[in-house]
Amino acid sequence: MKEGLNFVLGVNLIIWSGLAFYLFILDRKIKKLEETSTARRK
Amino acid sequence: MKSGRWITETGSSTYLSEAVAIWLRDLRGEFRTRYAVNAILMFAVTTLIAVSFSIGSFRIGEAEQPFLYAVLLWIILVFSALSGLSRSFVKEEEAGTMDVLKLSARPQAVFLGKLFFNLTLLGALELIIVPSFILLMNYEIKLPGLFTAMVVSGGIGLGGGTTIVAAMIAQASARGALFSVLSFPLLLPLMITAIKGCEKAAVGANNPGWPEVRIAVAYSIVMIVMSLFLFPLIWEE
Amino acid sequence: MKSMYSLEVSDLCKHYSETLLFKDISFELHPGEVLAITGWNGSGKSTLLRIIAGLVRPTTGKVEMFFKGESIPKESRRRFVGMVAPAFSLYEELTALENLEFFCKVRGIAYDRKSCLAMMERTGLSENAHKLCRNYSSGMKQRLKLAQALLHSPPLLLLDEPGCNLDSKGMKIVENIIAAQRQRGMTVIASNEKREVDYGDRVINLSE
Amino acid sequence: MIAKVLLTIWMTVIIVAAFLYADAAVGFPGETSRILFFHVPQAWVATLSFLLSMIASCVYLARRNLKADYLALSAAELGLLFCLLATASGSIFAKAAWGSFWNWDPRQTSIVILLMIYGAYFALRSAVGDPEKRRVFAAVYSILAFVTVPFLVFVVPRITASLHPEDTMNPAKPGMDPKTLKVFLGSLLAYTGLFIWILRLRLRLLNLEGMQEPEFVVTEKMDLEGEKQ
Repeated sequence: MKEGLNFVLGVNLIIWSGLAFYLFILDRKIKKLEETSTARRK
Repeated sequence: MKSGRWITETGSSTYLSEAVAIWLRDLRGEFRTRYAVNAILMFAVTTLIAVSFSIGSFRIGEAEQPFLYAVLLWIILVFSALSGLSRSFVKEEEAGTMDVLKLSARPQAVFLGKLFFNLTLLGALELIIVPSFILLMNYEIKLPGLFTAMVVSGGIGLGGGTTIVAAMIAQASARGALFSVLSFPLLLPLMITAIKGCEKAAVGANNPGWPEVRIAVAYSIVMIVMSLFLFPLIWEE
Repeated sequence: MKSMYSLEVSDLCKHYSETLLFKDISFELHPGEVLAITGWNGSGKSTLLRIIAGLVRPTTGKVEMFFKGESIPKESRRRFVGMVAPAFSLYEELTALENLEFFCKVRGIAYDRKSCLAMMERTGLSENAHKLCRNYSSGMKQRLKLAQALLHSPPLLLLDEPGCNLDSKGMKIVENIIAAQRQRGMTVIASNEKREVDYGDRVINLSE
Repeated sequence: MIAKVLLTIWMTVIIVAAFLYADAAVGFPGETSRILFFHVPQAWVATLSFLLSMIASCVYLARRNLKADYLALSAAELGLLFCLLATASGSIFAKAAWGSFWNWDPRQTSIVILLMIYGAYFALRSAVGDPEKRRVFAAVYSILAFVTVPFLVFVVPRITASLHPEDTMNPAKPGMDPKTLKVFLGSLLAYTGLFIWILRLRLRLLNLEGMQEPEFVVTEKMDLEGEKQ
């Protein structure tokens, strides 16, 4: 029973790290967009 | 023109009298064009026939009959209402009379007038469909008093919940489908309550204080009061 | 009578998502004055009138009506405004008199047949007061719209292309209405026809 | 920035704890109850975002500032996402615990009705062209829908429960021994943090879109300039 859990845990961790990584990339992309747009606006 | 009668004071007539004027105008217009009545009654009668023909009173056992028939009755009532209740606003928009109405009547009066009109339509729908449903399916009801109260309060809830939605979709595109999609989630609590109430009435379960009817009345009051506050926002640009 | 009513429009601007209709429209109007608004099709003449009537919200700027110096709240402005526009239409399934009766009641004016019939007389519709509007010609419908707009003798009359679909007799009626309104109220006319623009003491061109 | 890193670590801790640290609740076959560490917070976030969307709608109707509408829209979008997640994880749990993906247990009915309300909200938003009207109608609808939620929460469970006599124990709160409670509350916190993180990203995106509109006279009322985040 236990090793079944480890497998599910592993899958969850992979999904979560992928999601977190994606969110960080999004964060940087939006920050860049914000800088270019505020620069253009000045 | 006689001496110019300036309208100086603002509220010279009550909301109710203006609402009644709109209600009577709608009734007169509806009597002549039968625009909404046809839609609702056609839908209701065809579904009723289809249901009674396919299921009939013999196929369902005594035990399930009260509950299942209550569900079928309310499905017919709700979806017939959804097929026609938006007409009064949609027609105003399509005919171009909405702007003139916006310029002459107060939003609350328009809402009340249209609500009364919708309730009249629902009253007619229930007067025709409910008795014929009971006859066609020979639906045995032990507590007719509770049953009527449930049907009436359910009908008022139906009108209360959908009138403001009708006003919104009349000013949007893709009107027909949108009306059911928007109204259905709002009507679900009412529908579930009404089904439960009708089932209890049919079975004759002792049911002190008619809780379902009180829930339906509470629902109607809440929706109508909320709509009175929100209607001016969607009525005026 | 002079300062009984006034209309103040201050730096109005309206845009629809991308297109900018008009900018910085300001004027004042007092009883006895007629203002004409002209401009190419799509320059926002009708929208400007709808904003003044309170049907549409401007992007920026303000429209205010005063009665004896006090500002009239927007919700009750409609009792002081009568409007006629091509996009409007009345209830086809009712007769002319039923329409007027409805608009009297819904505006909270005591409905009396005599004054409605007199209004029909004034707009030359008295002989078919009892016919359904569905059978009216577009000219007759336009005259009924004029009758409806004048029912509550509004201090501010907004006419969007009043003469459309009207024959010469109809135009005569419009002239009388504008002349009568000049005696006791304010008028704003939106049109491209020279004849109607000439009614105005002042002209604002939206597409300068 | 640090907050986001902390949140990532915190969520990882929660995932590990959910499987290794906490033990499965009694009364459920095998380890199936563990999904509740994820299913219930998802449902919680879906309801929370619906409430937030309604409040933002009220603010928009009162002050008509664009920011409030952006918040209402993004909260509704996230609410829909988490509502879908909750429905999925709910039915997986139902399959494992009761053998059928869907049996209209009161919890499932309420989540589905919430899903329908979101669906209707976005159907309305896409059906109205004029931006001003679209925002007002969407706001009005989310308030109207919110008013029916209390009826759902009190009416549906009481009535549907009795409609299904074989309704088993309500799985909302597994046996709350201290260990499970700690992990459960931690997960609730993690999911709320995640919700806020994505919400802020979505808001900044909407602001960027907002700025693309052509230069026209901008009133003080409609302040499109994003104030410093």
